[in-house]
Amino acid sequence: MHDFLQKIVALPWDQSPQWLFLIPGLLMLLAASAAVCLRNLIHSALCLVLSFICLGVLFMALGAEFVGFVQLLVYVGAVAMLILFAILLTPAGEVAASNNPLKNFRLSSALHAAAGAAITFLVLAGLLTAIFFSPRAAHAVLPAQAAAAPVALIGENLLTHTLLPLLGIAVLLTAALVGAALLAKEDTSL
Amino acid sequence: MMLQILLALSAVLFCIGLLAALTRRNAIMVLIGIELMLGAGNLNFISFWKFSAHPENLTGIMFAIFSIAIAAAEAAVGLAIVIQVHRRLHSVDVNQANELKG
Amino acid sequence: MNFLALLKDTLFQFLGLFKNLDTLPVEFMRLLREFLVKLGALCGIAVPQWALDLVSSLVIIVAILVTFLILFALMSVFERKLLARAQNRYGPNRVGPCGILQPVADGIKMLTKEDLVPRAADKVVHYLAPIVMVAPALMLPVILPYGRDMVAVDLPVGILFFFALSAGAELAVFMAGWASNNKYSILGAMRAIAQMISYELPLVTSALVVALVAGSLSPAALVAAQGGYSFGFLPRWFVCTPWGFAACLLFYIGALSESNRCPFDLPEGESEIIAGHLTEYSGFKYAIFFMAEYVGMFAINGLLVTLFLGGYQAPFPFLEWIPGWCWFFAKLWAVALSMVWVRTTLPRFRIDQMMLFAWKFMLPMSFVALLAAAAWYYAGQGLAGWVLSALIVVVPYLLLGTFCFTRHHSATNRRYLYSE
Amino acid sequence: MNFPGSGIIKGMAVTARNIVGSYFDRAHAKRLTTEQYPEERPTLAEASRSVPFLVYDGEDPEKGMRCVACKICEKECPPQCIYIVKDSDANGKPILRPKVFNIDISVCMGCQICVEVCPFESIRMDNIYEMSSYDRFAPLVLHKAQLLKSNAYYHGIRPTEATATDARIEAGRIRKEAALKAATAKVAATKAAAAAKAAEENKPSQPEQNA
Repeated sequence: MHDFLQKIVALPWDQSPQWLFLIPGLLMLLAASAAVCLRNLIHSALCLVLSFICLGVLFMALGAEFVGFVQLLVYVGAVAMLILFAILLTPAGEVAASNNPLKNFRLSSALHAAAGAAITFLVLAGLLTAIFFSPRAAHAVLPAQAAAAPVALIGENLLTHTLLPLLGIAVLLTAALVGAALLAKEDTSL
Repeated sequence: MMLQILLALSAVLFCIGLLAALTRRNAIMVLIGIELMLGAGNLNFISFWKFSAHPENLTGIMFAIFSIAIAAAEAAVGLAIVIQVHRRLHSVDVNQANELKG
Repeated sequence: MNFLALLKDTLFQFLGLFKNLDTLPVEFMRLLREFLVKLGALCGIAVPQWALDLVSSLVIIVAILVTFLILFALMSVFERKLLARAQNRYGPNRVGPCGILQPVADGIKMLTKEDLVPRAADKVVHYLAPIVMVAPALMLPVILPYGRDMVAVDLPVGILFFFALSAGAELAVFMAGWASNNKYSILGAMRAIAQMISYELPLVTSALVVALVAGSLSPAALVAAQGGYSFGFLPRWFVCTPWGFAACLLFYIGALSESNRCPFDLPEGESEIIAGHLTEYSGFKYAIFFMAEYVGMFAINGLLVTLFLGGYQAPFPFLEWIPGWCWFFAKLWAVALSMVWVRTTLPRFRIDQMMLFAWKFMLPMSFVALLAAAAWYYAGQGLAGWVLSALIVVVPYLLLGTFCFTRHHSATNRRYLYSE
Repeated sequence: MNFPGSGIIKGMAVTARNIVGSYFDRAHAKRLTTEQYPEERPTLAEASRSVPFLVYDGEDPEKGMRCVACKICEKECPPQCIYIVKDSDANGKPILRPKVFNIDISVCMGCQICVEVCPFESIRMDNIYEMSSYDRFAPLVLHKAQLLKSNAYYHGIRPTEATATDARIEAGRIRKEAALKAATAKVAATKAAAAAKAAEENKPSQPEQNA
């Protein structure tokens, strides 16, 4: 008993192994696949949220806490809510159509789906080949000093090196806000 | 090896998004696919930043922040368009929005 | 040295800690770690760092959870008593002395009730919604500094953490409303989300005002920046400056809205939509929603205290002998009870008024507060800064209040988007 | 002072006055109108009513019972919550007294029609209100023994009405006695008249005889 306790205590519990980030990563992939495959739109949006949360956790695990929390704030708090709202405001979409797949079956759409799947498969194969056979990726090592992104440094960067893009983003977001409001207005004469 | 795994994760995520964008007919599902692809891009930015020679430059972080902001704008405008399309065609099927077809 | 001697020794040291109440919790944690190391030595095991961290984290987690659950229980009875008193009633006074044990009775009632799930409900989402609601709410209090060096997790992005997690509440409300498969539920959820998204903007912006002046997103650093006294008597709390006062009020209103409290309780407006997203919940799940709402409210009040009311800082120099954590909780109660006071006074908004207020008053005013804070920062924080920032805040306030919110304006062109 | 938001401050002052006032006001008892029910009983208005009961006169419920089992209330009761069985003596001859008188108060709606139709001022409305029980059926059917309550009790819960009833009964009794007297007198008179007539019938012969 005593020896066993000592052995347990001596294990390197505090040094998390490098593959630990695979847990949120794989969960993210699982949730994303569910989001794509599920028939119920709300379910797939909720799975999308789970996948975004996992992505945020992955960012935090990689040392980018600020980006991780921004990811949670923007995607879970805003984008996912927008999607859920849009699903509720556009009723009887795919859900009704999918009740009877045979009735809605069309050759063109089947070909369409097959072509899409083929393209996706090709892209995936290309990407994975590039990733696993590229010498630079294989030999990438963690830099000596651990990567960290303190908030103060990010703020300073935003207002010095990337000031122009920041202004651009500000204009873009304003334009998007006005545009979205205009588009969604009911009696717009487009 | 860790970088490769991260990149592979992001590649698979990207392809899941691509699959949704290419095969699903519902416009909202297409938007969900695009969001997934943007997320995969962000993951690439962060992992390249993590493994860059000068992480203190924060280039990847900056890119990721901007990309998140753009994704938010894109979602807002995209969903507004979806709602407008639904109002006109009473459907969110992207194949039915073909009024401009000659 | 045997076990009993160690225990006795530690106990005496523990009693000795009561000489300085201010540092008592921090010193207690140190003592606990020392005790564990000595205990390990007694058993012949070298206690590693991670085990100490694990134990102390667990102790802190339990302490925070218990504190907030007690706050929740007390709040539920004090709220009812105050509401009753404002209406010249007694309020709960049956269970225990002066009704103080009412939450126990409520809890027993809630837990023994039947847990109903509608047949047409989406079972999985209906089950998950309370969990999604309560998990972030219980995680929120960890970043608050309760006293000097008493912060569980000193995150450099603490404020961001707080707002990122409160997004979970929106998701949970939506899940609850949609999964119930009930018109009232979905209406309540839609209202709740529209309200939360609208009020999150002024809420975050008014928190940003403080971050702008203090130059940090870490709650502990923000409280530390509010120590001391300007002009010799006025505490350097951010609420005691013109911009801080404006931002504090905005944050307070935003907090009322985020925690779905009157006058922003449209999502659960009993007279209109039964209980909104909670309509189809009963028993334990309802209790969990209720608890999450109250814990979330206390957490956001704690953030308000941290950001504007000087956290654990004493208001006057001659009161500094009172421990910092006492000040924190006193302020927390003051803010929480003031929310009850507001609840007794103000009637519920109509939905168009609520949206109008968010977008046409709160948002511009929070930008004005941001501007005022910048003016204060660059005017050197002296008398010139006071006058300048006060002007920047007061003039737009009067203009907005006079021209934007006349009765005539809010009564025309009313349209109900979701009730047609 | 009128500025944007001043209305909120005024409203807050009102509620604050009430909160503080409910604790420290001199007219404390008058201000908090809640009755602390199990300790403080409400004083019921004289006209308040819940379920019917049966009035008896004097000391003994069985002897003083006013009810004669006429069953009018049973017939008139809209929800039909009254059940009456007539009593009979050893020979099977019915007597004017109920053997069973049940009222199902879970069905009774307190309409007071039974009271209005009762010709004997026997059934009256009670004002009891703690009638809850753990069973829905048996305890909510009141039997004769539970229903019978003294006239003194009736005077206790609604004095005005009871006095009026007593006066009415008394008047009825007096009228009855008078009627009885009159009837007796009438009978006597009729008898006398008949006797006189008979006498007269017997008489004519006599005058004839006399004549």
